[in-house]
Amino acid sequence: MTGKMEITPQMFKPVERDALAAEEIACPSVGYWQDVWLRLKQNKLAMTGLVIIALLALLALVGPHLSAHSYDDQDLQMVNQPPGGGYWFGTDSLGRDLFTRVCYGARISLAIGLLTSVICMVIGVLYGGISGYLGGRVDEIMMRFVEVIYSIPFLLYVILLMVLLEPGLKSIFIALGIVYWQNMARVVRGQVLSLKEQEYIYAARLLGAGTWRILLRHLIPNTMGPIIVSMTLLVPEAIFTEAFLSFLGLGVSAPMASWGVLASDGIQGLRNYPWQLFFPALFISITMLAFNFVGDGLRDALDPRLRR
Amino acid sequence: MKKILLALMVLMAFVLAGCGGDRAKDTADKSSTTQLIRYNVDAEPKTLDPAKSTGLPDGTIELQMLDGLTRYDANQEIKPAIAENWDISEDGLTYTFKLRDAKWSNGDPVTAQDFVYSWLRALAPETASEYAYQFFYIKGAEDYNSGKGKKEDVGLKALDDKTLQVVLNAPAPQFLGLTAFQTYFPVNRKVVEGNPNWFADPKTYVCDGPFKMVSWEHNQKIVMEKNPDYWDAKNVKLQKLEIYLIENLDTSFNMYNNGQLDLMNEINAQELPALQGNKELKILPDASVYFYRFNVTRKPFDDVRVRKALALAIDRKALVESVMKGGQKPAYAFVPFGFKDAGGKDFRENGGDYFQEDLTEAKKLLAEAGYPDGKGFPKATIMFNTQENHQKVAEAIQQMWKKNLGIDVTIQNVEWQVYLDRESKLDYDIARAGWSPDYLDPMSFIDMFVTGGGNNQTGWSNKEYDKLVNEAKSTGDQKIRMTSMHQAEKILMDEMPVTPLFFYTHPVMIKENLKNVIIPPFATYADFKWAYVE
Amino acid sequence: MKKLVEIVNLKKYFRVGKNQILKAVNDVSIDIYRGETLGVVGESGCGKTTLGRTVVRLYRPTAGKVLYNGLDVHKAAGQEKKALYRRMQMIFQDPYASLNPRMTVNEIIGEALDIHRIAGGSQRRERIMELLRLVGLNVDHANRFPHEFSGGQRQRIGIARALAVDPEFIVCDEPISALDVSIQAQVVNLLEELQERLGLTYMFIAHDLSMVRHISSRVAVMYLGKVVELAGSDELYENPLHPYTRALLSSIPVADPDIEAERRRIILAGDVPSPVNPPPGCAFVSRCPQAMKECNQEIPVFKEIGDHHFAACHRLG
Amino acid sequence: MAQYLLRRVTTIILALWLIITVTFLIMHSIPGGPFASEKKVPDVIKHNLEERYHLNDPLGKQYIDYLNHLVHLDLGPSFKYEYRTVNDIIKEGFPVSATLGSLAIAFSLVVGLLAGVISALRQNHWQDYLAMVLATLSFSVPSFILSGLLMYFFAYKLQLLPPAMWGTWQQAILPTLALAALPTAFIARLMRSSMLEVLQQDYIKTARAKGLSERVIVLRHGVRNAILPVVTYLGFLVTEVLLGSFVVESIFAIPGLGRWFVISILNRDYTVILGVTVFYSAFLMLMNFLVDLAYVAVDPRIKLVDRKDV
Amino acid sequence: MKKLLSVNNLQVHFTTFAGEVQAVRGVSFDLAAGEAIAVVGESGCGKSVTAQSIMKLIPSPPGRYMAGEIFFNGENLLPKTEKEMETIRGKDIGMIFQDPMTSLNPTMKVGHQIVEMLKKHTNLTGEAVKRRAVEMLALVGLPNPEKRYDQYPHQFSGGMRQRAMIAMALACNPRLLIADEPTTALDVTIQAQILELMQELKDKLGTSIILITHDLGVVAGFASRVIVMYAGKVVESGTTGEIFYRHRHPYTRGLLASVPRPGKEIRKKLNPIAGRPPGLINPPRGCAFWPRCDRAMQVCREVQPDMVQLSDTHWVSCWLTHEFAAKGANVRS
Repeated sequence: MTGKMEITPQMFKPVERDALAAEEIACPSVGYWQDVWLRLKQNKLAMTGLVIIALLALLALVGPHLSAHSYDDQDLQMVNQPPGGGYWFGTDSLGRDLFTRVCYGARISLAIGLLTSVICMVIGVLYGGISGYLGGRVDEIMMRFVEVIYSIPFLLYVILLMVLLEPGLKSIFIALGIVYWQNMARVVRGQVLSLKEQEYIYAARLLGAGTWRILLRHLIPNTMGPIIVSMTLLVPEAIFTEAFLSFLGLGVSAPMASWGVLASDGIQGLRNYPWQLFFPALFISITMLAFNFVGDGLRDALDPRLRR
Repeated sequence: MKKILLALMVLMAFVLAGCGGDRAKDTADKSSTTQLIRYNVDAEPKTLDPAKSTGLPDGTIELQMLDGLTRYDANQEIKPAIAENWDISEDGLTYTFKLRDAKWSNGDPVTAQDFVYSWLRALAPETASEYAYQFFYIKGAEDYNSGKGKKEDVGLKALDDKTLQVVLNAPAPQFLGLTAFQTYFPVNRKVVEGNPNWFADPKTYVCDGPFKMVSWEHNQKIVMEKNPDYWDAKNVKLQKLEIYLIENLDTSFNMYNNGQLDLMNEINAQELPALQGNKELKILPDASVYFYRFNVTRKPFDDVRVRKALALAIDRKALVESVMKGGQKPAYAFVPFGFKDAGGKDFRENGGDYFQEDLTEAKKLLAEAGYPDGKGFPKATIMFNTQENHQKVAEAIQQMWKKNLGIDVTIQNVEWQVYLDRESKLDYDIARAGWSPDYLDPMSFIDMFVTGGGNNQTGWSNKEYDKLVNEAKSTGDQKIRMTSMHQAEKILMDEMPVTPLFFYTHPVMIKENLKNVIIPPFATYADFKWAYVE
Repeated sequence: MKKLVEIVNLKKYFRVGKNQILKAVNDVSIDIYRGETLGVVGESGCGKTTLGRTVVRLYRPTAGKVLYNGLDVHKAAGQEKKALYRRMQMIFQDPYASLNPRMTVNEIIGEALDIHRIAGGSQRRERIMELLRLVGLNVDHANRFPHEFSGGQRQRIGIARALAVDPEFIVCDEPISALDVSIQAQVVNLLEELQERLGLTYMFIAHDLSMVRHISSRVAVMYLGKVVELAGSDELYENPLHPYTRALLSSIPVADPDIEAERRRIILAGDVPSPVNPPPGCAFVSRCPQAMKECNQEIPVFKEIGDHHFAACHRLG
Repeated sequence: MAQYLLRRVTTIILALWLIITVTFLIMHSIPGGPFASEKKVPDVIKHNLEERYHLNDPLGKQYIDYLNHLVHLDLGPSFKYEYRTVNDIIKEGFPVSATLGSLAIAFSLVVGLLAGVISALRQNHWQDYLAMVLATLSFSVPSFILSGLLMYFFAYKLQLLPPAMWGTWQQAILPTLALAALPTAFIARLMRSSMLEVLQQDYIKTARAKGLSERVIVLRHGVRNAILPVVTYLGFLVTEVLLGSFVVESIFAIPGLGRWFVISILNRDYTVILGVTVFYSAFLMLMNFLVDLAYVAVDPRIKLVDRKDV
Repeated sequence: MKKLLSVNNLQVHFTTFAGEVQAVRGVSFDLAAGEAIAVVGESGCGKSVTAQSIMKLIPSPPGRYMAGEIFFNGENLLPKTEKEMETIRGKDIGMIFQDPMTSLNPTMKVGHQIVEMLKKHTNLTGEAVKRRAVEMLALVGLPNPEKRYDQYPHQFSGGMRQRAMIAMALACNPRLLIADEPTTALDVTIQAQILELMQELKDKLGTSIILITHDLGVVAGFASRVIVMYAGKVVESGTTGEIFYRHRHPYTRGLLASVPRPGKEIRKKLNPIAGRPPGLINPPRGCAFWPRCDRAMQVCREVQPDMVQLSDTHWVSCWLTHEFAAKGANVRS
């Protein structure tokens, strides 16, 4: 395979170069998250999911202003109107504009999903991080506690708790936080356990780094990947569970309505006014799909086996 | 791999295609030929021991199997049942029932001693019957129940096997009606003493009514057959009765629609508009009232002007027509239709309306109370128990007050038990409530609001009102009673510790070939004694 | 020569099951002299990495002690402890796992400077540059993340990090075994250069016997948590006494076909037994071609057999 | 092994005790009680009722009495359904729930595994996309909506299947589908990713190098190993299905334990709440335990010992 | 000697996130029956891909055979279907992989893993299959073969697993054994055992062997011929003697200089190759080694050198062998 170029003796001059030139790195510097982002961008489903989430957020923010009706404006003359005309999604049994209500529901449902996962993350990171890093007795006791908690069918408690607490957003956060934090704690602990045997942690310890420094500078930043994946998957789960609680009548208080509330209201009118179920159910499903796509995509993007 | 998948798909298709269908049609066919009615009472009965039963499902099921001294007929008239006839003493205190020759399903005769035994059993403190207070009209009953008195001092006596004598504390015209009520049903002494759990098993359930129990699948259904030993068996045409125990209204609607039910009790409001014109839909009267309580111990509801203003600013017609949609009647008084006044006419029709909706008046009252255009109105909450309709009503009213008076109230959905607890602790601002009578007399409504009454729960108290109720209770003279009650109701509506919203109806779906099903406006859902399939 | 590190009857056990004790390091005593490179060789599971980590107090020993300049390493606290961390450092095996992937090279090397408040501000930057230059890295790369570097470069970053605190003693825990052949030599050369320039003392752990011989002045051979032989590097390779050492040395493939053709290998039977509940006598007895009866019962004493040549074998003297 | 068993049993007992205590406390701190009703009963009667059910004993005594009975496996009488004991209720309700649950689990295992394997083998083909879109979809519909939709279409619109009740096999189809949808989707996704991972493993390469046919490789080497994570999921699956049955049983009017539980909370039927909670918890923990044992059976590598560094 | 295997201009590419990786960029070599050759190179040089290509084990996607042919026994394997390959894999060509810990199916008894293959490729049935499998386990020196037959891989140590792998690879008496870094994951003493075993079996069974390794030491005692690969290409090939003592390529020289010299010269300073291998997404235009080569010339940057035959067996691909280079123009000042 000789090149097309003609070979001449002149070409046989030695190449002069700096000794360090060989250490050059050709590509531009890419930080960890930049790298993840580049990877994620290649995943069409995940990007679709991101776009959907952005659109949903947009809808939640500006949606209610697009409609001429407010979410709690009743028009008892216009109950159960099908979609069309002044009501894009139709009206509910009190003559309220379903579009505005769905947009409002987006605010509540998304807030529930996001806040719950943030709450769980904070608890989980602290609990799991401490348990995993300290190890030994402390870990044993902390994990035994989680194990015990975990063996409790927690939905039972959510139901009991929701009865005990007054229905409302705050109670939903508490209830959902109670259910899901241990999952996050386990994820974080698992990560920390495997990370703390990593040599860079030993290196940091050898440099004299204290427990907090190791936790905050080394362990937690490196567990962020799986944590964020868990969080993205937690968001739809929380929305889902809230819908379930709404079905049991334990949701947010009216006239505010989450998607769950709207859907469980809608299911009663299924035979006659199917759109009352269709729209909230559609939005729940889309959100679930979007977050799942993003979560899966992130998981892939963060997967060390697929990196490099 | 593909083959397995294919096989599975075929199997699924087969399952989906092959299943079902027929079964629904099968049973539908059968119902037209046999004397069978399938009916849903919406819940598993808590017990079928009449002494201890409380809820509508319990009462309804017992009514099919047990016959008391009396029974209501289709016109809500009290008719003899086990009692062939009765005497009431002049002072209205002593009732003497003459029993007919009736038999228990095990062949024993039904005796006056059975009644004495049954009622005393219900009253015994160790039985801990919730409805024991239904007997408190009888002399010495309350003392016995509370452990203060003796069994022997209760005014109950079997003069002979077929004669029962009852002595009351005070005249009580409603007493006769109570003898048709579940708590007053007799039980067979021998059976009960032999087996304390006799009522839990169809095999041991000994009855004296039109039907007897064949099977009981918990949380599913109870099957009954005609009782051949019933004294009036010749008038019972129905051979079989299936009573379903399913809570979910959607589910029972689907079952009715699928031909698995012949009669359905409650219908979701969302279904009603589409059923307009359907011949199977019947909107029956229900002698119950839907109202809101105001907590008069709290500001600003301690001010009658505020209460009235709020009451006058509710569009009850819209509520009934757009929200409830079940043909309910807007309520401008507290006692519902369906009770006889002294003259035999309807108590409500005689009493008429006590107020009218009036926005200008409402605004004026509110301004006088210090909240012109709702300004400065304190934070207030409407509390209701978890249920679709309550929520809608609350949301509608919230909106009406906002629009009409400029008042912002929040609404709060609480679980049933929490709701009860807070209501009785007066831990609320405005609370939704409903009331249905224990017996067919306006007193069942009027005596709620006496000072300190267990069912008052508003903190409201009025001496004049208490006096009127007392007067009515201590006389057997219907005229005086009714007049006092009309007067009391007027006071109640003037003071407005509660504001009535509407009188309930009872929408049912009933197949057109069912005849003579009696659906009374209170106490039980339905009586199938005379029912038959055409 | 002056003793810098004294390892005295060091034991490090792990509990694996209820009655299962993994004796990773089982009664090891070695002295390390200032300025020397002590090679530690052995097959996987022989406890050499555990030994290294215990010496620099990453593990708490089960028994025994480690003296650094006469100071008990594991009892040091407060200022003493902090000072110790500046004297002893470690270079790790896996160039991918030994650098925090979320930190730039700057932060990785700078961390030590921050912890010990060695340098701040522009001094800090200069010090980092200096360290990078020292290990032959391009200073422009200070703001890059570890994953942008090759294995050899990452190992250099690890070395720079260890050097940031000006240590005297460095435990090199298989620093080259994860690298390609051509890169291994680069790192070994760097380590040698640094030793010369900075007067470092190394404990060089490896399973590559020829590299160990190349870099070490003395070599300790470990088997199942014990040191079976210890001698000057040439002495050990030319005159191995312990049967295990002999077999081990004969097993090394030599990159020279002529030598290979003539060499007679001692092929050991079987595998290295598990360090969990090791046999009661000599650890090597199960594979030893010359085992005697007493090898099964008695633990051979680790004693000086030749001049500065120690071994633990019943066959020897 | 013995140590492992001991640890598991202590954990279970500890958890049960915690469950009982917490439930007991929550239950008694929730407003209301088994005998509250809209029509207030006279105090005399309330007293009689409380006397009879020992509700006027100090809470501590009630608690200890309960534990005492529990040790003798007596869960007490229902306060609300006075003719029945909690043991009766469990005896009747559980087999129904268990049947429904087993059907749902069987369905989700068969369909989920199949779908997962197929989409892994046909990665990035239409079969894969179809299976995964379906899986994600059924992942995205809350069970009460799905139940409602199933009943609406199959029972109300098409009148193919009975809408509710329990007893015939036709009646089991809709609730099984409603209950199985989510786990099926989950298993399909799990199996797919696990299968994809297993197919990357060296021993699959070995199997290929041995000249085995693709079918044998997939079934004998792939599925067998890929199923391991699914086995771990079985514990969650049982939980999921049992808890899911709350909704499904209520909607389809199935006399299972889940429906009893929901009813008992609304009724404040203390003994039933406690009894069912304890039973469920014990059952779930037992199932998780069995799953762990099963895991050992499927994966010869796992031994039942705890590994701890000291 | 008869050619058993002949690889001509093999090119394999992989599609990855970052781009198209040209893993093998035109590899050619021959193998005679009964011969043992070694393919040497650092990680990522394409040696494993080449080895797996012979069995057509490269998963597609992401891998693709871009060009070339692989003649085995006179038949080109590349166009063959999976079904056809199944009859060759295991039967005519056996293979051992690097990591014995992961190469055996963890949930299947070792004996069964051998049996399933025997059943596929031989007519043996029932007891005979089992006997053959036990025989093989005994042949590779596993003590207690009957017991080992019924054990799971996790009950084997690393060395024993590799023995089992060899037993499996040789069970059907293949004519060619490809050993892909068979001892890299093993300890020195175990490595010696395995190498000796392979040597022994080769002599006993007459199997040809391709040994893939990065360890020149292993090569020295084992192979008769060595192929040195760099960046997806063969840079030099020759008999063991030629490669170790008469190498012409600077990379071969660098590799040898990176290992400590045996014997007394052990203390001599190592002479490493600077830099690191190039990425194969955009390989250098000219000789892939030029950026690291201390004798690189202008031409090396521009043009890929041809394979030059130096003797019957010795080939090299380097501009230094060009007549112009010999004139001394390349001597550094």
